[in-house]
Amino acid sequence: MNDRVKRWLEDGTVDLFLGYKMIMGHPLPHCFVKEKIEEVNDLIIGPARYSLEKIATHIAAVKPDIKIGLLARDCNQRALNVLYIWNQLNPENVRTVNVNCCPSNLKEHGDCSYLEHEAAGSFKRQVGIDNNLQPENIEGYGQSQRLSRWMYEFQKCIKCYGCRNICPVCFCQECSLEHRELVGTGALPPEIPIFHLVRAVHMAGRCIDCGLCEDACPVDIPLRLLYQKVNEIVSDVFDYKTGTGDSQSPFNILGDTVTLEPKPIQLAKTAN
Amino acid sequence: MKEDRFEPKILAFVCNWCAYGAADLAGVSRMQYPPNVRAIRVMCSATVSPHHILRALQDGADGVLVGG
Amino acid sequence: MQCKLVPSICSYCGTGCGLLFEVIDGKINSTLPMKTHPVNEGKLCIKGWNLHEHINSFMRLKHPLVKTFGRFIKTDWDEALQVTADRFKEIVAKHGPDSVGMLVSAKITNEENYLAQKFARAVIGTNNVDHCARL
Amino acid sequence: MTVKRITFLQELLAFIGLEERLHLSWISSAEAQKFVRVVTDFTEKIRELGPNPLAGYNGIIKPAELEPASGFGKGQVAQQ
Amino acid sequence: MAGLAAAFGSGAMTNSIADIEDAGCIFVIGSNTTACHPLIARRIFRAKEKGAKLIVADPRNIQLSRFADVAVQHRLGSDVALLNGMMHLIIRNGWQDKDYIAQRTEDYEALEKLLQSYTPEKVKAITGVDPADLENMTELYATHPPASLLYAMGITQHTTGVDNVKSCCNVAMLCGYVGVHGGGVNPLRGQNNVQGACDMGGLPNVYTGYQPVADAEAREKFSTAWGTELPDSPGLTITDMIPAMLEGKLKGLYVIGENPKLSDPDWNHLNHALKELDFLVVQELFLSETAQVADVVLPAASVAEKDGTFTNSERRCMRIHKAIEPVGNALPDWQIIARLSTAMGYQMDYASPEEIFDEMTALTPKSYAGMTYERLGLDGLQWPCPDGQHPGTPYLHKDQFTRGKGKFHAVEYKDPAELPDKEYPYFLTTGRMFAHFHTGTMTRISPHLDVEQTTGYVTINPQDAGSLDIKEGDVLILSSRRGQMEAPAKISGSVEPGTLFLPIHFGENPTNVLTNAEAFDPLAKIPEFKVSAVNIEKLAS
Repeated sequence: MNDRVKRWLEDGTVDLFLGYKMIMGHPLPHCFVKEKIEEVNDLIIGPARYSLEKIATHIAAVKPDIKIGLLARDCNQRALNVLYIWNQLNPENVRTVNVNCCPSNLKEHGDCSYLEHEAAGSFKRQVGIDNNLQPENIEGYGQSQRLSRWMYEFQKCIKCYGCRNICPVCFCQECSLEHRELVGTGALPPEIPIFHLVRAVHMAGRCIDCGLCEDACPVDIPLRLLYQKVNEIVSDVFDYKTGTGDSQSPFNILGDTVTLEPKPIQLAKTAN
Repeated sequence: MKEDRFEPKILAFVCNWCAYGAADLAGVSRMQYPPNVRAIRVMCSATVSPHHILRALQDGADGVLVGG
Repeated sequence: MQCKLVPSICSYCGTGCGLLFEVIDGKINSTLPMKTHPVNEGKLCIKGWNLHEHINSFMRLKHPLVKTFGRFIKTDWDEALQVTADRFKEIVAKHGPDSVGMLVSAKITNEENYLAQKFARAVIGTNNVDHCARL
Repeated sequence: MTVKRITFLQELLAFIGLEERLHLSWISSAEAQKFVRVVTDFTEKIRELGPNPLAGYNGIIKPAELEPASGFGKGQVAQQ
Repeated sequence: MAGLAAAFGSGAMTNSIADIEDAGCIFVIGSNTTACHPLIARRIFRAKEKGAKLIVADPRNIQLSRFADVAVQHRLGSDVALLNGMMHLIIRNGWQDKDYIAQRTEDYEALEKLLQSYTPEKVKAITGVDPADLENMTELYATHPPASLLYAMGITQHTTGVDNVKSCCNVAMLCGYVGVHGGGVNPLRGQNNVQGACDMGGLPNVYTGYQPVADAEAREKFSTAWGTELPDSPGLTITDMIPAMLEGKLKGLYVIGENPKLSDPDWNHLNHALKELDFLVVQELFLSETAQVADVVLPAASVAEKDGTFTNSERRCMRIHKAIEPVGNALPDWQIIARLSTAMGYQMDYASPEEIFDEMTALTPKSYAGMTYERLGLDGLQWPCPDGQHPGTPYLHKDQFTRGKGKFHAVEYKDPAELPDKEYPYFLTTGRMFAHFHTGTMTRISPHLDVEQTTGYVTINPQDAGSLDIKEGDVLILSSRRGQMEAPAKISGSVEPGTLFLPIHFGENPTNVLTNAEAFDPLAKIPEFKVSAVNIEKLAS
């Protein structure tokens, strides 16, 4: 792997390579470049996972023609496919080094145990939702149980927007979650369940089941579970599997002809 | 507040060309239907975003009807 | 093109969450939580996630300002510091060191706090040093 | 498209425990009777389901009134 | 912090943040943790989900109250009475840890005697807390070891702030919860480096590591190290500086990274004081309200533009790294101070913050001595870390208290300085909301945060709103004995009838016009932000 990356950097296949490097005992994402080629010896796969593809979109937004290489687990690969479809990245400018990945419904086998959750505590099992459950388990609860369990989880929300911020396929310039007519502002917890449902609706046809949202949630809301269900419905109703093909999702939230206009998010951010 | 019978609040998104016409006709024909329904006329039922429906439920609508 | 991820600590509340600044071409583009940090374990709150926004703000002060006849005039460091030093010296000479007070800050680093109290005690000669722990 | 989108939302709402509160039907502008029937049936169905449990989440009902009661403290719904 | 130091000998969070997860019971008093310390609230939720009990005592109904096993809304400023009431019940039921009290603490008898009078009925009369709730919360706290007590500014920003803290220490020591994993008395610090600023001697009476300026030996050491004579009497606190300015005793003020115009109580009072100054220097990132009235404004570098260390609530000293060059001509604060000092004739030459850090650690033997930049790494170290091999200290007072024995303080309840009366019938309390920080100099210019709350507001109970015919968004005029201000109403059950809440972040609705500058804790000099009496009326439209 390290030799290949070195070769790519040297012969100009890629201008930079996003991977991980151990820095003071912490595996951190790192951008390898030709000028510091010796650093590539320290390239690791990294037990902690960051959204490298999101960093890549930020780089591409600043310099569209740059050739980017990155380490890609299966989830990264699916995210890349979605980003290609929505014109956030140009597939011709991206090279990947594929590495092992985590188990998911969209992939039968995998050996990255990164997203395996610790066992849920007794109180959470009693009134909330165990993060290790599958959508079928939730459907096993009665209707009012389901509502109160989800509401318990949503009530913990501290509105950090981490689920959105970390999401590799969240790139809209304007976010529905920040539309005050849609979701009320200024209160904790936020308006529930609409805050989470609006995001869930947006995840339809987008979510690539990487689980980073749940991982970034300070209060352990089982978001991945919610979006897995969304994926399941999208697959049943629209016959679309996100991140696997090269066509845009048939689901769009506004109407048949209106599509989201994806723009690099940081244009809005840096303009402030 | 004393309530003998629960009167649901229902929000209906009705298509200008279809269901709204029907509602109009029902009104003109003096047909009786429950007064619980508040209708919002939209140009096409496809313009009803899931967000609108979620917002209605969040704001306390007991049911949402989409009439295409 | 230069891209780096620089580990740092959130400068809002006293929790001290570890985070990474995503720097692209000398500009901080976003803030990411540090996944392996012992305090926050890869999570941040709304303020932490937007830490870079105040750093990038166009409202940041970029030049020393000296008020002359009621208006701020942009100036360079040498002049601003000379004015400050002269005025402090004058006050100390006239009213004694205890007529000067210093408010250090819970927002600056330990090193800077150390220097600031050293400045008050050793340079000015007063123990009138306090900060906003009470607020 | 409308059908699929509404189906999607119906299933999502069902997943978090808000079943049958969203209904879609096709009524042409001539079908006044169908409109009346749909509205009447839907009203009856909602009447059976009872009030929208979300209606109180901005400060009117206590979450403890939702089952399981043991899940919540005695505190009332609060806003920041 | 004075209260903690008096009881234990060390003014800091006794335990670590991660410790909270392993508590058997968590008692949160005077802290809206989900809004102000969200990542600590995470630990509370996790502990709760593992089966810990949660008690929340707050005059407001906060997000955490929803999850609490017992949530009480005691009257503003009645914390001492509530805690004394708890201790009364602990002793009555024999739940106290007798061995711990005998071996590790002193002055227990005086406390026990005082507590006899704090019967649940008396406590109800003062705090409004139902005796059954009091009984419940006491039982949960006393019988689910180890219990972790968390508090924040809701405890300290009172005239009785030190008493409140001492009471918190009393109740924790009574049950033997101090010096154990998962227990402790844990003040949550409001700003990222409050702990560091205190540790570094940013206080009028101490050098680094709390070495008293009045102590000849310590003064001698610093005097030698710094090569100059040092003053021996403690200086003025911020609350003393304001009257000193008015009296003309204080002529010059050097403010670094603070916005006292918005953060200090009684805005009008302070405004006058600042005008009396001959010379005001403000070193800031932005042209804050205070900087606008300064004579010289020095642009400082932000957190991403310099190297250095921060010390968080749990005493963890951590490195920050320079990510970008300072904007424009801004300089890191340490360079500004060093250059200013040199300009004043005292040579300060430092090549990097590391040199400063090393100078500081050499002078701070007990807590920071064992730290170097290399050892800190990215995880940091928790002081005390006295030597180069010491792994840091996750929780304090393990086998003995820093001061030797833990000291009980018999504390009588005292009313807040100002209670509502006919003229000003409402309680006013102040605090933070989740998306903003302090005076908003940093958060309000941040687009994603501003979107959450763009204006100030005042929270009012629906019952009060109803009786005054106030609707959501109506502008209210709030007045107190100090001044008056306007703010739009936000109607919410989060405050009790008769109580109003104002967030502190908004310069155009300067909360501190109303608060009481005369009333502060006699020892800690913390102003009473959390209680004042106000009147409201609706702005005629």
